[in-house]
Amino acid sequence: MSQIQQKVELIQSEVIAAGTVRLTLNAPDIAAAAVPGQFVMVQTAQGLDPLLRRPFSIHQINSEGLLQILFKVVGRGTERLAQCRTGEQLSILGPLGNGFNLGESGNACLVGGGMGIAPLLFLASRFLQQSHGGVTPRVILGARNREELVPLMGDFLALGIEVLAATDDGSFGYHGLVTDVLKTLNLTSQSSVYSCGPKPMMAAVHHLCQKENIPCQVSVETVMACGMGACLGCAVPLKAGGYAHVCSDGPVFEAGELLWSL
Amino acid sequence: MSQIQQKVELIQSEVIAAGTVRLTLNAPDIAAAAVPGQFVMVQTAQGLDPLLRRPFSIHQINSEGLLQILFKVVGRGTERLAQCRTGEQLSILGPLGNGFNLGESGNACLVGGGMGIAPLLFLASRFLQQSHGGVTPRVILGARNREELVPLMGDFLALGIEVLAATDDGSFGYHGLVTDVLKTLNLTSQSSVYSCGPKPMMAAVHHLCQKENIPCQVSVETVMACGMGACLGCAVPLKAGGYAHVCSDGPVFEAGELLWSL
Amino acid sequence: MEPVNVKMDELDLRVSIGSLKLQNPVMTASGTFGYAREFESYVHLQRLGAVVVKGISLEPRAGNPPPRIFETACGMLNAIGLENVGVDRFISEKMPYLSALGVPVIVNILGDSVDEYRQLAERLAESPGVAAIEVNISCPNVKKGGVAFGTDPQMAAAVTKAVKQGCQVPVIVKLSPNVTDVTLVARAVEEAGADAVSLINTLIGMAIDLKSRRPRLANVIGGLSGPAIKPVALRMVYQVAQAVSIPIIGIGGIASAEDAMEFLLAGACAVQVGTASFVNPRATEDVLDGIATYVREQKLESVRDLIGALRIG
Amino acid sequence: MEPVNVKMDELDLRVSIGSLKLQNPVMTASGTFGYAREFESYVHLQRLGAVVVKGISLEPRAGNPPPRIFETACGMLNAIGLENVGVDRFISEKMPYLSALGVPVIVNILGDSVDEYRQLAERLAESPGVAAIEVNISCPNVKKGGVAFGTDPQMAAAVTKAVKQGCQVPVIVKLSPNVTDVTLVARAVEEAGADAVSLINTLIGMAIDLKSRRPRLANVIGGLSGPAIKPVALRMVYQVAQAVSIPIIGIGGIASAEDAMEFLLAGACAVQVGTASFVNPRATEDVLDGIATYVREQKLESVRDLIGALRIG
Ligand SMILES: Cc1cc2nc3c(=O)[nH]c(=O)nc-3n(C[C@H](O)[C@H](O)[C@H](O)COP(=O)(O)OP(=O)(O)OC[C@H]3O[C@@H](n4cnc5c(N)ncnc54)[C@H](O)[C@@H]3O)c2cc1C
Ligand SMILES: Cc1cc2nc3c(=O)[nH]c(=O)nc-3n(C[C@H](O)[C@H](O)[C@H](O)COP(=O)(O)OP(=O)(O)OC[C@H]3O[C@@H](n4cnc5c(N)ncnc54)[C@H](O)[C@@H]3O)c2cc1C
Ligand SMILES: Cc1cc2nc3c(=O)[nH]c(=O)nc-3n(C[C@H](O)[C@H](O)[C@H](O)COP(=O)(O)O)c2cc1C
Ligand SMILES: Cc1cc2nc3c(=O)[nH]c(=O)nc-3n(C[C@H](O)[C@H](O)[C@H](O)COP(=O)(O)O)c2cc1C
Ligand code: FES
Ligand code: FES
Repeated sequence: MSQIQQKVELIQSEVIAAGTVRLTLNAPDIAAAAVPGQFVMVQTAQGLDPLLRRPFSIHQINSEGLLQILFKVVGRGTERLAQCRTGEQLSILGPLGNGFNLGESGNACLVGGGMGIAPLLFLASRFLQQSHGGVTPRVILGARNREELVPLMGDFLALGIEVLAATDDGSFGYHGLVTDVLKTLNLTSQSSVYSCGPKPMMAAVHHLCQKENIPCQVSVETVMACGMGACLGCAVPLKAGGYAHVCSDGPVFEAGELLWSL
Repeated sequence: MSQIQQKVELIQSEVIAAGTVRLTLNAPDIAAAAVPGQFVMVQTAQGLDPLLRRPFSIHQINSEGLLQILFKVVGRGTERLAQCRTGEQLSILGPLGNGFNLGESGNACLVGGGMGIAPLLFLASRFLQQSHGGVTPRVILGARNREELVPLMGDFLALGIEVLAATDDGSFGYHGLVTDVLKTLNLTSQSSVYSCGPKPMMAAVHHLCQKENIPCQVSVETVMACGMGACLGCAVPLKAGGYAHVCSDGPVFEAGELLWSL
Repeated sequence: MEPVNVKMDELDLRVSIGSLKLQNPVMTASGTFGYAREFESYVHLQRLGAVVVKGISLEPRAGNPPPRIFETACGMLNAIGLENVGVDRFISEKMPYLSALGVPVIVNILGDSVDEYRQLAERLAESPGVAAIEVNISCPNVKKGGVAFGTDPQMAAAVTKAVKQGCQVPVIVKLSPNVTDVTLVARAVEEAGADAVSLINTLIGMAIDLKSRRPRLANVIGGLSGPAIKPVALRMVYQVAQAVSIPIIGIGGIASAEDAMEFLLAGACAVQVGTASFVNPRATEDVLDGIATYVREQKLESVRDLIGALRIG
Repeated sequence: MEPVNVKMDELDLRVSIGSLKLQNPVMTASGTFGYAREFESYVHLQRLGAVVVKGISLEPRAGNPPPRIFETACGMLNAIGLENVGVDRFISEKMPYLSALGVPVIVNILGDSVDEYRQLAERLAESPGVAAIEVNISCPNVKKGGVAFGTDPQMAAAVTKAVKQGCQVPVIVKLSPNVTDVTLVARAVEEAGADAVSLINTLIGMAIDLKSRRPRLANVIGGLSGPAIKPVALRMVYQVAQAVSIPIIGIGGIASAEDAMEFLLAGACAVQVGTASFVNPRATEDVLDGIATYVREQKLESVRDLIGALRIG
């Protein structure tokens, strides 16, 4: 596993919805090595405060070596990143973590909620490009309302992927939860579900898949200091007891391995 | 004494020589209250590091409420300031300190070395504008070499003030110390000397003036935490014993009041 | 100065430190707010919960030679050496302005012997404007006295008793963080009659200039303050809150209302804002406005609902 | 990985920790560098002065429940709870890679009793790759043992003696900063036979989430590390350097060569880089390159010229 620490140039910064920002970085070495579900650690300050890097899923890469991250401004680090201007150099580490297992599945369903859609775009494009003939995954995206959801859908539509939408307030697509939409797809144990989003959403997806015996991979988040297995700070409890480390054992896990009650 | 804490807009940032930067800020309230020799405390980081504000002499103000500072990049704070871009908001406190006493003197001589020229431009323009008929002060500026000195002279020349130059390496003006030039002016106890620059230079100016019985005011620098008399961190030893505080008792002192041996 | 922009009429922000009633829990920290007047252009001083002034000794002190301060990562070192005008000039020159402010004035005192502390308390008790005395037993800068009083529970208790004997106003003992177990000193001064404890004073630290190979402070070592020390301060406040039943005043790295409220949750009844006032002279008032806004938005009955409201387990 | 870009052939950067000879004074700090392999993409591991691995106990430990870490001003809190694979798996799974690196491997150990420390030392003494043992008597996270050993000079001495009896390799005792007088513990372990001391471990701290009103760490309190604590660490190294004659390894907030050289000037023979490796995985090597550049530019005969070269007075 080869990881790289690099200063890379910010090529473009876009506010794609209120408080949601997409950065495009010129990072050919990291982009070349990355697989969907992996992440990068980004330094947000020039000084010592904020001290730690921030983890972000790789949202998309392209053949010119550009790498995108998509994030919500929630605190000091993301605020700083949102203010960065084109031409600035950002220090990033990556690619980190294990990534999704694309398996053999011809019947993949990607279920994202809120910023959880970030890693799913890269995953969807990989499915389309797979060597043994591309497959078009099904994509279910959920958010609180139309304003949040619609800007996140565009990239999937541009790939020619139909998006099944669900909003909490019914202002767009299905009025309700992504799991309600997921139920209607009649997936089987031959299908695979890939999910990323708020914990309650992923727990619901997991429970549904468990009941229906559908394989399900989830990408989980924790606080991180190092992102590379050194600090042991990113523990998540395992069903079998003990802990896994999100940065090195994950961030993608078979949903059944994790202890969801916590 | 009314001091103001304000976010002000950076109007212009100029690199006037290698590592020397001039910032123009839109700070009408502070500019209106300022007198030559006073300073401002500037916040250099958005986060908590570097924590403390940095003190800078008021270099020039104009009638439109613009305020300039002139500084050398010597560490993390000045580096940060040098990177600020037009349109950014900077938090500044000011005007702080006591300022020069312009007195009655029709025969003023300003002696600056290196960045010590920063407060002298504002002082020179005040002499020119004095209510009871402007007077043209004499100005002696010293630096290591031509590259350092020439860019600092322009503003004085633009005011119509002749500059007597001295460089350590003789690459421009007199080859030697500003005190050598000062000696040639035959100042008397009716004259006044105003000096700002490196400590050894100011000590030399002070000793010369003391010998010749010429009144001499100096502007001194120390590390500062608050700039407003609250921390007592900016102590300088007094000839009479005890300490003065540069930010509140100074930064301008009668040279004879200070203990120069330290 | 900015106009007051948070309406507080309807809010109950009052707290008590023993018999001392404060309109709100936000005070200044000794040595970081001068004698208050320095801040009159920046802060509506009459809005503060209390003003704690620079440490006062029996005789005037010139303080340490420079350099006295040095910036560190998210903090600063100081070795001011307790420069102050002495108790007589303090009472004659500084108290008139302070008592006219209309907020409680808390006088921080320091001595080289138990008897000096008693004398200071007696002198200050004669000055009607003094609302409380804060006893600095923890300053690390003066070789005689300072360190020992704050790190030895028995000595701390002896100073507390002497000050209590010397005056009728509430006595707050300010604890040093440079100890193995802060609760031992806290309990000792509680038993000795302290009306409250305040903590923390500065951690002892040091920095070196590589170029000159000399210490950054003429005094070699100094006190570390600022956001860097907040986690240590909060931990000690929490520990002391489990150990004593007198009121606690939280100090250390407080720069925002959120910081202050963490200390309240950990068990402090009030807070002091120190180093932050150097960076943002309006820090005390910003903290106050932030607490008021939180109390309103969360519809708390009073700010006292926050005190010790930390949930564990 | 970047190519090595500082030529060091002609430079003398060697230091000794008792009988342990190091090619240079830059080590990793326990618990911040995993088992070294985690950093092989970023650091030329064979260039390091020594590798200090995560604390090892007799039995594997699962560690504390999350959240285990929280960022603070210029620092971080951790309460990992000493998660580790246990000494047997450490020797069978981790030592082969480590001993192949060609740099001294220092194993950090922790136990719940004096006897556990002795057993650990005995087990590790059997493993040929172990160059030295660092005894963690200072970890604040585990309720049993950890705290008491590090804060009580007698207990610290007892652990030191037990470890010395258990093995022949140099024994480094790692000191806790959460004490009133760090020199007392340092002297006690020196007398008990320690070959060196390393300091500091983390300061005990805490943080609270205002929204949930809960501690930010599941363990409530945790260890504070990073640049925020550097002034405290440097002061303690300086104090211990005046008090003992065994070698000292400086730790705490080191993120640059300048930081490291401050510790050398204060009296440390070597340094450990901790939290900085999380932010900049190449931090250890950057510190090394910076020291080498300084030694060359200042034309020092060896890096040892810096050790204890602080000028005072
Ligand atoms: C592997 C991984 C991939 C991620 N990918 C993305 C992504 O693609 N897009 C995106 O927007 N975010 C992503 N995140 C979350 C992102 O890292 C955090 O939002 C970011 O670190 C917040 O930094 P901040 O300084 O702005 O907030 P802070 O000031 O650090 O925190 C602000 C608030 O957010 C909370 N918070 C911080 N981090 C997290 C977290 N990881 N989970 C839940 N709450 C948190 C804090 O407790 C605090 O209340 C990812 C996290 C991980 C671990
Ligand atoms: C009243 C006053 C007015 C000033 N006016 C000007 C001005 O007009 N133009 C200008 O360029 N500078 C001026 N200075 C100095 C200026 O404040 C410092 O250069 C600045 O604070 C350095 O900040 P930094 O973060 O870049 O350096 P730091 O990283 O803080 O320090 C870098 C190096 O410079 C040294 N240093 C820092 N501050 C000082 C100081 N005050 N004196 C000597 N050495 C110092 C440090 O010890 C360190 O070695 C003034 C200082 C004072 C007190
Ligand atoms: C420059 C300075 C001077 C101080 N002087 C005193 C003092 O005279 N008496 C005292 O009890 N504490 C003194 N302190 C300690 C503060 O009151 C406070 O306890 C400490 O700085 C921690 O709070 P902070 O992090 O908010 O600054 C001083 C602190 C600083 C920074
Ligand atoms: C996440 C983490 C885990 C740590 N684990 C250990 C440990 O197992 N044993 C130990 O002696 N010290 C441990 N430490 C303490 C460090 O080795 C070091 O003493 C401390 O972090 C101060 O150095 P720093 O500021 O450079 O990080 C740990 C520190 C951190 C941040
Ligand atoms: S974030 Fe450090 S081990 Fe996972
Ligand atoms: S800088 Fe604080 S008193 Fe002068």
